[in-house]
Amino acid sequence: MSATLDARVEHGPIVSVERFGHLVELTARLPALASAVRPGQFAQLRCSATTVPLLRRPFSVAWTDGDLCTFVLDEVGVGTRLLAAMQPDAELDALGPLGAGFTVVHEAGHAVCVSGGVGCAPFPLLVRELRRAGVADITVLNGAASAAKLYPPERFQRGDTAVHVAEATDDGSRGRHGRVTDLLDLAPAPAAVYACGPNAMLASLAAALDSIGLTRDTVAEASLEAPMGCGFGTCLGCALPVRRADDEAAWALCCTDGPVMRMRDVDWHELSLLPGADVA
Amino acid sequence: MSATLDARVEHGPIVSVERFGHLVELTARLPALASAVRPGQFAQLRCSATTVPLLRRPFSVAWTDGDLCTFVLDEVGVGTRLLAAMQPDAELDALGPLGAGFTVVHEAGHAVCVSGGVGCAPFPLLVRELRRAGVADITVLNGAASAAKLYPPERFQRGDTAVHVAEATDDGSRGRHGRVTDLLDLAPAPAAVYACGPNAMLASLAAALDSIGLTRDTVAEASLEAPMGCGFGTCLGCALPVRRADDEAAWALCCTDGPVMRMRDVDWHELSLLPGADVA
Amino acid sequence: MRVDLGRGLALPNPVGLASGTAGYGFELRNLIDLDRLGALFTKGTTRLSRSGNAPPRVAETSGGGLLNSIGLQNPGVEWVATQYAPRFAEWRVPVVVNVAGENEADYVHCVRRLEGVAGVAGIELNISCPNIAHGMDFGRDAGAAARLVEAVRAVTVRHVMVKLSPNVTDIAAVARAVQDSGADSVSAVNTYVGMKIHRRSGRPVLPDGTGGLSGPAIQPLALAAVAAVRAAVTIPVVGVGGIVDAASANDFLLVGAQAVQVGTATFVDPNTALHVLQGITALRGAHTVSG
Amino acid sequence: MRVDLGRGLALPNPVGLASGTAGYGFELRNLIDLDRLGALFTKGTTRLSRSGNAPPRVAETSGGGLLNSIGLQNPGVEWVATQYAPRFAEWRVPVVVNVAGENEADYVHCVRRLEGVAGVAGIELNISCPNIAHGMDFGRDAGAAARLVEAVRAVTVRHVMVKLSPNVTDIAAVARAVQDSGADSVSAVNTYVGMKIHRRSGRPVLPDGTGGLSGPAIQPLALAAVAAVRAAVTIPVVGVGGIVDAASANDFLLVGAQAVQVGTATFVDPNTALHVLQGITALRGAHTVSG
Ligand SMILES: Cc1cc2nc3c(=O)[nH]c(=O)nc-3n(C[C@H](O)[C@H](O)[C@H](O)COP(=O)(O)OP(=O)(O)OC[C@H]3O[C@@H](n4cnc5c(N)ncnc54)[C@H](O)[C@@H]3O)c2cc1C
Ligand SMILES: Cc1cc2nc3c(=O)[nH]c(=O)nc-3n(C[C@H](O)[C@H](O)[C@H](O)COP(=O)(O)OP(=O)(O)OC[C@H]3O[C@@H](n4cnc5c(N)ncnc54)[C@H](O)[C@@H]3O)c2cc1C
Ligand SMILES: Cc1cc2nc3c(=O)[nH]c(=O)nc-3n(C[C@H](O)[C@H](O)[C@H](O)COP(=O)(O)O)c2cc1C
Ligand SMILES: Cc1cc2nc3c(=O)[nH]c(=O)nc-3n(C[C@H](O)[C@H](O)[C@H](O)COP(=O)(O)O)c2cc1C
Ligand code: FES
Ligand code: FES
Repeated sequence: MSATLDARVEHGPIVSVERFGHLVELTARLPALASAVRPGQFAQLRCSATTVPLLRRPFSVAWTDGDLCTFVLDEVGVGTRLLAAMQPDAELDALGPLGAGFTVVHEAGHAVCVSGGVGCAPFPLLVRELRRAGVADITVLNGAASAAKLYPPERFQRGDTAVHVAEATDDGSRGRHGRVTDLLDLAPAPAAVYACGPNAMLASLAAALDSIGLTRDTVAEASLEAPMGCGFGTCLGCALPVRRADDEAAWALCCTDGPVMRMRDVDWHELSLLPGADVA
Repeated sequence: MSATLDARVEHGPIVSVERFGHLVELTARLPALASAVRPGQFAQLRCSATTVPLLRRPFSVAWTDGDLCTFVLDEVGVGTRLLAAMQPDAELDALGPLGAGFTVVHEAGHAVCVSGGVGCAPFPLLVRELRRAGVADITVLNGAASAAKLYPPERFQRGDTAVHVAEATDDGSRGRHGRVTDLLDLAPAPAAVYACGPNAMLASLAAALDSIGLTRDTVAEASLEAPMGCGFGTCLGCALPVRRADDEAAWALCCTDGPVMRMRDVDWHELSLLPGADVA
Repeated sequence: MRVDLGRGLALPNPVGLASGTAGYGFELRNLIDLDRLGALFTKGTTRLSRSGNAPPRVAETSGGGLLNSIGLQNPGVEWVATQYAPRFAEWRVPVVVNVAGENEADYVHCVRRLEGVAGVAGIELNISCPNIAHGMDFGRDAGAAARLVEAVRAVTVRHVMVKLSPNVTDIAAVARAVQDSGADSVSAVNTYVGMKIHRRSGRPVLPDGTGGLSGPAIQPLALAAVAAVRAAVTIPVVGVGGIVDAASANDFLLVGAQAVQVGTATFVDPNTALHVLQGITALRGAHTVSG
Repeated sequence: MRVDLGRGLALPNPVGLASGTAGYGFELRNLIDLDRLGALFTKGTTRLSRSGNAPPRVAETSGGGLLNSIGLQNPGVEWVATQYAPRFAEWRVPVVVNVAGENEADYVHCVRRLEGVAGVAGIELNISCPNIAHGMDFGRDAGAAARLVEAVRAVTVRHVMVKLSPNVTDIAAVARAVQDSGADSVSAVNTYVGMKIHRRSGRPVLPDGTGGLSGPAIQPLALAAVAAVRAAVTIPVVGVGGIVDAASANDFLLVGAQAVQVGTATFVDPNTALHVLQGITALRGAHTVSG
């Protein structure tokens, strides 16, 4: 049984829809969500007023500003396309905040956020909270397939000069030509590593961190994805393979045990054998 | 087997959405439909890009102007609500023209159109074609539940002083207090009677005309409704009860034998026993 | 893309129009280029003409489905043989006549009447109509289905495809039974028994209470049924149920169907089957290149 | 609005939460006022704890459905009896424990273990789970179902509701069989066997190939099944399948169900069952006034 949920269904008007290359930023007035959400938590958004598509879709809360919540979307299927097509004043139906967020380290020297593609989404909020918690220095390693899928550096920094962004693209269209994990050398000896992105990226990051040999107390967390039935722990649909303390294989629920998990708890090998969250 | 279809699927942008009380006028650029449609024919409109609602919905073409087609809608369910919520520039997907239209009498003295509620829809186009065919004088008897559901008289007349409109409402909020059939005395000895509206109204009109004793050559036609699977004669879903020439009971297809039928061919009693086109 | 289903039934490509959703082709020919399709499966045809059920005959369900209760309105096999078949003979698209009945004699009469008639490319034995008395008697009982197929087999040298009902505990058993008694192929599935309530009256919308559910709502069910049938028989399987586009059609080919039929989606867009054909041709091209 | 289903199971109102869509209530209690509902049907509970199937376990289908293959992940009947039931006992909402198994001994063990345990309002016998080995063996065979119910009947004085499988030729026959062997009520339906293909890989999404289809897509099918069951038995019938709002729930009451369960729609909006309750209360009010 997981922590008490303070989630609720909330309806609020969309106030803006912005595009950054292939990514879409949707901002809506959702006061309860805005005041309760912690970095790394997500909301389940309805994409249509009809029963098709049926289920809500999970999205990290990327930013809050007063009563407003911002989401960053990549249009990959029917649900995200419908959301991205919403117009200001249309009503957004959100259920949240849901899930376990990132561990916000306090007063630490250096934190690193590793983002792959739309995995950028939880980081603006996390960066803000890390800085509020007294973290001196933050590096965001931001990778994507191409420049059009790179979230702009200003969205992580928001004018804060203690936040550094390094970029990499698979096709070399912006930043270093290569994988985001190739940028790890730019962030030596972090007090905490936070990651979000495709499973393959997370797995190679986990391997890289293992070879660096982080101490057991270093915070090293990743936000994972699974197809979700409910988002609040009742359907048991979002199982992810983990290793328990006794190294036994087990399932954890992405929606309530996660989406943020300690990287050393995830069974990356098992995960790589699964078809992935994208089940369309 | 019915007449050759010149229908096709056509996509065109919406150019305007206007409201008249409870009724909505949707105008879209559909050149093929605009050039081919005859009064009383309909188009099957898609209401959503997803599979819910699944089927197209049938709507009379109310007006054409160059490349433009206008539809008049009453928001009664999910499909009409989605259509009414469409915005200019959104793409309308229409299949048409479909069905048998009204018989446009030529060079006649006086024609009467009897409209109930959103049954107004086919008449603007019919009135125009009757006038073009040399009909001297046209009376539209327009009835509805209340003023908010009465289509404005100017939309039938379009500035033509030979077109007269008389109104009735069930609640007396505009025009004569009563049924549209109560207005029949305003239109004596017509050369043609055209009707569109709820089944009960059409049945009582048919009874009234019987008692007046129209000759067998007087054109007396009604546009009927049935739930439609396809709209083009293949599903056999839109059966309506008719009497054949030998007075045998039979089914006719609303979409290809109709929607416009000779009033004397319809089996009004059988029709009254059915639950109606609204099967939600 | 040619698909040889055996015993003289070869389709130019794997995409056909499902029985009851394309009539006898005459209306659709005015709307689309029917001759580009793989097959046309006609409306269910019976010994005598039938005027069909009382309306309402169709009702949409909120979950992406269509309920119908047409009741096999059709002009009868004699009319089809004498008036329609000569026209079919002039078309490029193979026309398979869907045959229905209330008892063995009905089916045998129809199949015998169509024997040797030019324009008829094959027979689809509809043992799965939920909308007439005894329409599913054969489709829901493997033994009865087998006896019927045997009787029909005795009067025709043509390709006999048997259209299976999904309203059974074990569709694979029925498929095996009809294969063993001489069916050349099976098509799966016909509609699922469903009901809709008229909310104003509180009574069922359809006059018989229930009707047959089709459309995208049933695609995952039809797919599971076709996979089960595929695993049970060696004869060709034709997949049908809820296809709306190339991807949903290709699903059936991926689970081992040799061909597909597009039904309800034709009502929504008469071009659907042509789009499906184009789409799966492209998909195959892609697979050939990448594989 | 109280509904007495007999043998000690009285629901404060006719709207419950379906098994497997509300867990054991703990998560949902944080989101909604569970105590206003008519009943909570727990996740399928087995003799020993089960860790469930490999992911992916859920997949949406394009026609308004959800496929699941959870595989009865649950902590086992002992845990439920000792850790959960005492908490249920403090709730106002009646908690009916859904019991599943692979053989008669499993079921009998679970039902016996729950006998006399405070907090358990009744038993729902799940003979219709498509996602475990032998999960539907009982639900698809009237004789086997009857023998199981008899065995369970012998070890409990509690209300036994039997959850029927719709994946059968004749659901009415199974309903009659379980009534005759001592079931106090039946719930219908569990999920329909369905499949989804992962379009990138061309293979089924769910690890076992098939899963159970629920959601609005199946509502017309569930409704027809409930109507057929209603006509076949005299014991109370609980309708379940594709309810999304008061109207779709009321359909089941109109065809004769005494109560309903809301399943998949709770995932979409945890308040659905409360909205349904409010809506049917209003509908009943309207009918009382107008009737
Ligand atoms: C905790 C969490 C947070 C997320 N945050 C974001 C975010 O901030 N921005 C963003 O763009 N995306 C995010 N995603 C992924 C996002 O939920 C999917 O892209 C989205 O569900 C796809 O829906 P669709 O209808 O467009 O795609 P389709 O492929 O049509 O969806 C079909 C089904 O697959 C599921 N699905 C598809 N892709 C994913 C995926 N990657 N993860 C989980 N389920 C998936 C859908 O929910 C749906 O049930 C997040 C996922 C999770 C689990
Ligand atoms: C030939 C013809 C011409 C029509 N012209 C117009 C018009 O110009 N303007 C207008 O507002 N309405 C017109 N209608 C009625 C219109 O088609 C229905 O109001 C519309 O289909 C309702 O759809 P819905 O989704 O909003 O309602 P719902 O009640 O949710 O629809 C559920 C189902 O019932 C069917 N249905 C419901 N009401 C009717 C109806 N009255 N007739 C036929 N099927 C129905 C729908 O098509 C759908 O399949 C016409 C109907 C026909 C047959
Ligand atoms: C209106 C309608 C009429 C049908 N008539 C027949 C028929 O006469 N014979 C038959 O075998 N199947 C008939 N069917 C079933 C279809 O051929 C097909 O098996 C079913 O609709 C599932 O496919 P779909 O979901 O693509 O429509 C009919 C279906 C519909 C919707
Ligand atoms: C994720 C999920 C898990 C389920 N688990 C069970 C279960 O453990 N026991 C059971 O009897 N039914 C189970 N069901 C079936 C539901 O109780 C219900 O019968 C079915 O989903 C149809 O209702 P719906 O369409 O409202 O969801 C489950 C359904 C879903 C979607
Ligand atoms: S999504 Fe339902 S339990 Fe996680
Ligand atoms: S609506 Fe299909 S035949 Fe008329």
